[in-house]
Amino acid sequence: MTIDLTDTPAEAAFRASARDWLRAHVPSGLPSGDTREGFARHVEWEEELFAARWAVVSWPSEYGGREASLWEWLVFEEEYYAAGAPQRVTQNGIFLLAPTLFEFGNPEQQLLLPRMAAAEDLWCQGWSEPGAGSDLASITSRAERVDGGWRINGQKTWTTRGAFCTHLFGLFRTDPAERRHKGLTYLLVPLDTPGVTVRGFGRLDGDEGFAEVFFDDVFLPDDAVPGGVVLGGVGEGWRVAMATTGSERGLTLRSPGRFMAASWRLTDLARARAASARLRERVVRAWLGARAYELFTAWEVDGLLAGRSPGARSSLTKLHWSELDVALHETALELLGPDAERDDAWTRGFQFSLSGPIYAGTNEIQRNIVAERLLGLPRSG
Amino acid sequence: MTIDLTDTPAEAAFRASARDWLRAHVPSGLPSGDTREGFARHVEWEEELFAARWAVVSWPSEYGGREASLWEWLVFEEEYYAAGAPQRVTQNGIFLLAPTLFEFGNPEQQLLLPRMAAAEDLWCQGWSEPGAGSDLASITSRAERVDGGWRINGQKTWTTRGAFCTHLFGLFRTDPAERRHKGLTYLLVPLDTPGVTVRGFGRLDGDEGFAEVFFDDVFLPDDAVPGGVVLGGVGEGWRVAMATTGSERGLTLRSPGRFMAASWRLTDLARARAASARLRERVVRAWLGARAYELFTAWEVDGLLAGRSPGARSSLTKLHWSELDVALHETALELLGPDAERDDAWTRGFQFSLSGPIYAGTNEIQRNIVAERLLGLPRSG
Amino acid sequence: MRFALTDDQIALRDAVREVLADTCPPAAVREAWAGGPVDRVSVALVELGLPGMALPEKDGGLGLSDVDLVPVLTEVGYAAVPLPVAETAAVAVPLFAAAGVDINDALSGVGSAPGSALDRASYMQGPGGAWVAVRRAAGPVPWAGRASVVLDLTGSVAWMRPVGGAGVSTMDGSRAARVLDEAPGTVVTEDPELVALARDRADLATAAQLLGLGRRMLDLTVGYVRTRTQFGVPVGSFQAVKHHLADALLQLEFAEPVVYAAAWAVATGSVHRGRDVSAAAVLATDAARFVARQAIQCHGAIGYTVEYDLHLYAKRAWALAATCDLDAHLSRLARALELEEAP
Amino acid sequence: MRFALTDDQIALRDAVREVLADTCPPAAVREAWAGGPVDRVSVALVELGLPGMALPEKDGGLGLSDVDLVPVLTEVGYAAVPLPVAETAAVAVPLFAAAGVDINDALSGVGSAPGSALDRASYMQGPGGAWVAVRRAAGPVPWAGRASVVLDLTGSVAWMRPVGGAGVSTMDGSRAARVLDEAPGTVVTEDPELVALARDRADLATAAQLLGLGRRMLDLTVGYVRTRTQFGVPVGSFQAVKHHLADALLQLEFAEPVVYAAAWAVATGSVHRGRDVSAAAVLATDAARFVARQAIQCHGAIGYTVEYDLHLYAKRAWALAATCDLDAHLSRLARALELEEAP
Repeated sequence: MTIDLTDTPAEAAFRASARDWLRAHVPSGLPSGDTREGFARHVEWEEELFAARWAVVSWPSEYGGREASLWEWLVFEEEYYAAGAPQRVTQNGIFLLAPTLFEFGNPEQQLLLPRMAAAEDLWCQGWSEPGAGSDLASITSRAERVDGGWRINGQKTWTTRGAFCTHLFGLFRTDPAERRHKGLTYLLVPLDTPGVTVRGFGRLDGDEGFAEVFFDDVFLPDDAVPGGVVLGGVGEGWRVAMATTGSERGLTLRSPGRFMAASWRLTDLARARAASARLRERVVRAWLGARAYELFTAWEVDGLLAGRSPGARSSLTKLHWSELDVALHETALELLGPDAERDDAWTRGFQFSLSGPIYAGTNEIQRNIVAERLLGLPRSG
Repeated sequence: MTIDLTDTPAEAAFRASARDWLRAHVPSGLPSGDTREGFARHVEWEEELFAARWAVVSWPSEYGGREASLWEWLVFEEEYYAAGAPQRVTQNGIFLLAPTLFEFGNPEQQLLLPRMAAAEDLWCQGWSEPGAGSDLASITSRAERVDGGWRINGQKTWTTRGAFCTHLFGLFRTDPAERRHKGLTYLLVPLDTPGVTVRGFGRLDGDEGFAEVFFDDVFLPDDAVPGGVVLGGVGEGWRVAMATTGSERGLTLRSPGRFMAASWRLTDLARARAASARLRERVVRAWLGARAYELFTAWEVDGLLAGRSPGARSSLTKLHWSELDVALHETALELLGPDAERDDAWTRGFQFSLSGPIYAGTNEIQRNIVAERLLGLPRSG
Repeated sequence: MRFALTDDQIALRDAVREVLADTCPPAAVREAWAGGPVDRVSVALVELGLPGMALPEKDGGLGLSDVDLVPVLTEVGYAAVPLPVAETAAVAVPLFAAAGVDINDALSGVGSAPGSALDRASYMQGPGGAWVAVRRAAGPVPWAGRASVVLDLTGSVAWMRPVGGAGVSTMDGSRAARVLDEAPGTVVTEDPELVALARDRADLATAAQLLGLGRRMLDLTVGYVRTRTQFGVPVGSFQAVKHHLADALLQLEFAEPVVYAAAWAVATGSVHRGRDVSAAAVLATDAARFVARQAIQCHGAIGYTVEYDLHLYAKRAWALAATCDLDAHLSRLARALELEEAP
Repeated sequence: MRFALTDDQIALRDAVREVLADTCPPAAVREAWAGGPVDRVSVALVELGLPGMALPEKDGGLGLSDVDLVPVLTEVGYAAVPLPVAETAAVAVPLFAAAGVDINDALSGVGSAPGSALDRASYMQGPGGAWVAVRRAAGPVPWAGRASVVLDLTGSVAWMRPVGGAGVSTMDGSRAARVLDEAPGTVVTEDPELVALARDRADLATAAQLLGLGRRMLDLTVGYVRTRTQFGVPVGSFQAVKHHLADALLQLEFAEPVVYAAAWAVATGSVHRGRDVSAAAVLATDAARFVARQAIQCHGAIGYTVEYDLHLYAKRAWALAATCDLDAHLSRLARALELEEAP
């Protein structure tokens, strides 16, 4: 362990390789991936990424990856966003489900991994319910054990891009006698199972980026996915779902490269708009926030490599990037002046940024976690 | 009721009269009133103010006032601070105790008012205790009924300028069987009563501005002050103490004139230091905060005159001025640059400003009050 | 000093509030987003006399001052009325009157104005068609799709321009913005003082609406967090939520008197007019943006959807805030405080 | 990429922490405020070799790099050591060495230096007297009352000046500032690059100390709110207190790696040295000020007294923050991001 912020020769070679490929292939002007038409275009891009083995660089070769180290993953993300490449519509699968599959999936279930990376299966998440947002443990959607499978009733909501996906992973209550975190099971559900209805609805930025998913007496056969629909054991859902939140996943949810690229775009905008001294300071601070995020992440990566679990430190990560994203876009809107009324990438990005402090555990809950688990303050209140 | 932000002829005359007198009499370069020597100099200034009937302009003539309206009081405060006049070391008496005496005092007790205004009696407050800060209802200092008076044991703390005062007003538990807000009595206590020990201690800004007051088997005779030591009835202390917090007192604790004068001093500092664009914006915002405070107060005054009690709206007032005072001084420190390490009026003012969000009910508690009483959000949590 | 609304001001505000509650519920704003008709609220507001409310009564107006307009425009903001009420009543009509332009002549000379047969008073009270869009900057002109004419205040000369042009997608779809066609206009006035006054009135009217929008967002949020439960208790019982919303109220409450003081400065021709209008613009813009942020955060995911009403008001607030040139206002304040030289 | 402390760096940090816990408790800082002796901590730090830690081992130093110094100076900040450790070890000694100035000659030539009989290595390890104050701006010079000499970096030429002069009251009484006498100095170097490097090192060393001070204030506050009760529960169980302190930790955690990256840039002579040092200075200054504010607020009244220890660390933080020229750093960053032209 030491400090050396230059690429190793291997990292430099990896960077050059990624950069060259991205320069030659990144599409420009894709419509938003949160519309039906745009989603299809993004899926094509995912197929192209996968074919060139850039879809999941940190995965094993046999699943389409390059066995990249975490450092190389950071390099890839930096180059990916610096090249102006599109958002990843496969991200709920590859960043949220995949780590859990790697840890808890049986060998057959792990065959889902390359299909997911290749965008053959498109996964959405089914955590939230109308009555269970921040308070995830109050889930009421039920899966009842029946002969050869599960009978599911209930409703999920806020399912990102659910209307365009093929599969859902989520938590369902399988033991109605248990309350809160107990009696939940992590299930894998093809969305074409009879009785499942998906209804897309509009997000603040105008895209149909959310869906409600209704389960109306759905029979989910045990073999609806290879290796079985239960991931990690009946009644073990909470533990399975949470196990990877404090691991790499906390780092990989939003990569620093994404914000660094956005902050450079902001400096371009500031130059184009001849920013006032007041706004130049805010641009500098947005860049500083992205830079701090990049360095903090590197710090955490070395911690992970040394075997320290980030645990509740992933809440620090989430607080920082989500607040940064809002501040960065607020600054962009001020730079745009009256043009901030237009419907464009910056104004949509601003509205999208406001979901950051809400989703994946509101920032109020993240601050509770930081205070209680990192500072040791007493619970409740 | 209408909007007219100019002085009436009467207000203009009152303003001119105050301004003329202050120009001729305001002393310059008084040492801090929170040191023993400075306090004595401030008492002389109070005597001079009283002699000229400028000490308590809104009070009845017979108590040394001028029967000034609330508008005239605002005018006086504006002129007072614009003239660079000293802080009021009598303020705990005239702004905190006096409204309660006017409302609950018997005629004999009200004879304390002119003595207080003339700085003959110097009053400090005895609310807080080592175990009862924000949670005032957990007071444990006891006053036990004995023949001809009260037997007092316990300790008060954070008594502003207590080491230099002659009298204390405060809450004491007179019915040990009752808990929380019940069984408290509002008592008036001469500090030279045997068994009372006052120990001054240092504030962040270096002045000996606080005191602890120890009551060691003190016998407080009923006639220790004219009209009796109990203000407003035995066991009624909480109601008596709180009755005036939501009235004028919320408005008069810190007058707008004080912050307006400070914000103009800040603009002088900014010019002298050739402030950067970044700091000019902060100076503008400090002035805006003072201006908003001035106008908000005027708005509340007309509400009061129309018979509406400000009630919990006094929490808005306190939140605003206390946050403004910190921001204003933080800006001054940035303008001073390396000179902000010096011990001077601005750096002391900065440190003093940090007490604003803490004292008289922390800002956390004020925000709870605003949310619960003005917005109607549910209690607790 | 006197600083309170008159009984008349309160009565008019309450009347406007009642009419808007009836004719401009969230569903009406939503319909306007979809390009639907806005006749019902338009007719109701014309019947109340709002378009010409700043005209003298002898000219068919209500004889209201800039101060009187603030509570009305706050209600217009509260309801997110999908019409250029503020632009028409607080900016265009007073400018036309001051410039000696006959309003019917003005409106009939360009674009889709509804003919010149009506006299001024009856025109302003006619059923719809009485609305004027105001252009403050290059780019699409908000409300052009709902107005008879565009008042162009981008330069030192005020122009009247036709509303023709292509519709364009903006953040607040109910504002019916258009990219104007190239077409000749007519001069309203070449007096730079009148143009500057009109611009200050536009900023003041924006500030008043932002106060109302802030109130609406706060009301919606308070209503939501009182009933929505998480972890077995109402969301509004969490201290973090309480403090977010207390801070939101704080900002609105301290911006409001500053907006009234600015209106008084405009109405009385105070030497501090520019300073006071800028103070109002800065504080109302900051407050509305802050409230929008807290409102969305405290709602959680539902506040982030277009099926819920909050976004109608948040987007109007962001759109109006975008028209507020904070750099210019802060500079004007800095000059007024003698921190900067005039440019 | 590698971004973690080495085992040696951790071992040194822990050793310094242990020595300071013993020799520089709050009581020692308090005594320094009163003008009392600081010998115990001074001797302990000289014994550890801290004054000369950046010198090569062959010259009697510890051969440490700018990166190695950060954890040490963070501990110095944590303890609010009442001596110019950072100024001496991270700024003056490296500049003397780079300028080819013999340290003993330099120190013996002026003021109250302890004689020239010692060789460089033994001088730097001698019992006290090895401390150098650094002047960055006009006005009183912090630490002059605890140093042998003043290194003057106010211009493009670095000077050595005598420490004689009158003591002066400052916000942090333990810093023993003086208004220097008018007296001739000697030139250390006329190389503007070396002077600029020394200034960057001073900013970096300040940032490292501010991180430590932030930690100390946060630790004190966490300890207090876990035990202090109000309304029958620990103050630290209130969500508002939790969120204040979570935000404080957040700022410290994100400033820390930026400070290490700046140290790496200085150590390696990176082209981004200026940018990275300014980034560290801005974030560490903001973080320390923010933590001080939250710490005082969460303590309530007790945090506001001089009898409690918090003020020792808050005042050191404010004093160090005052030496950070935020305008200059923000401008340097704006130039690095090509938002501004060079002046």
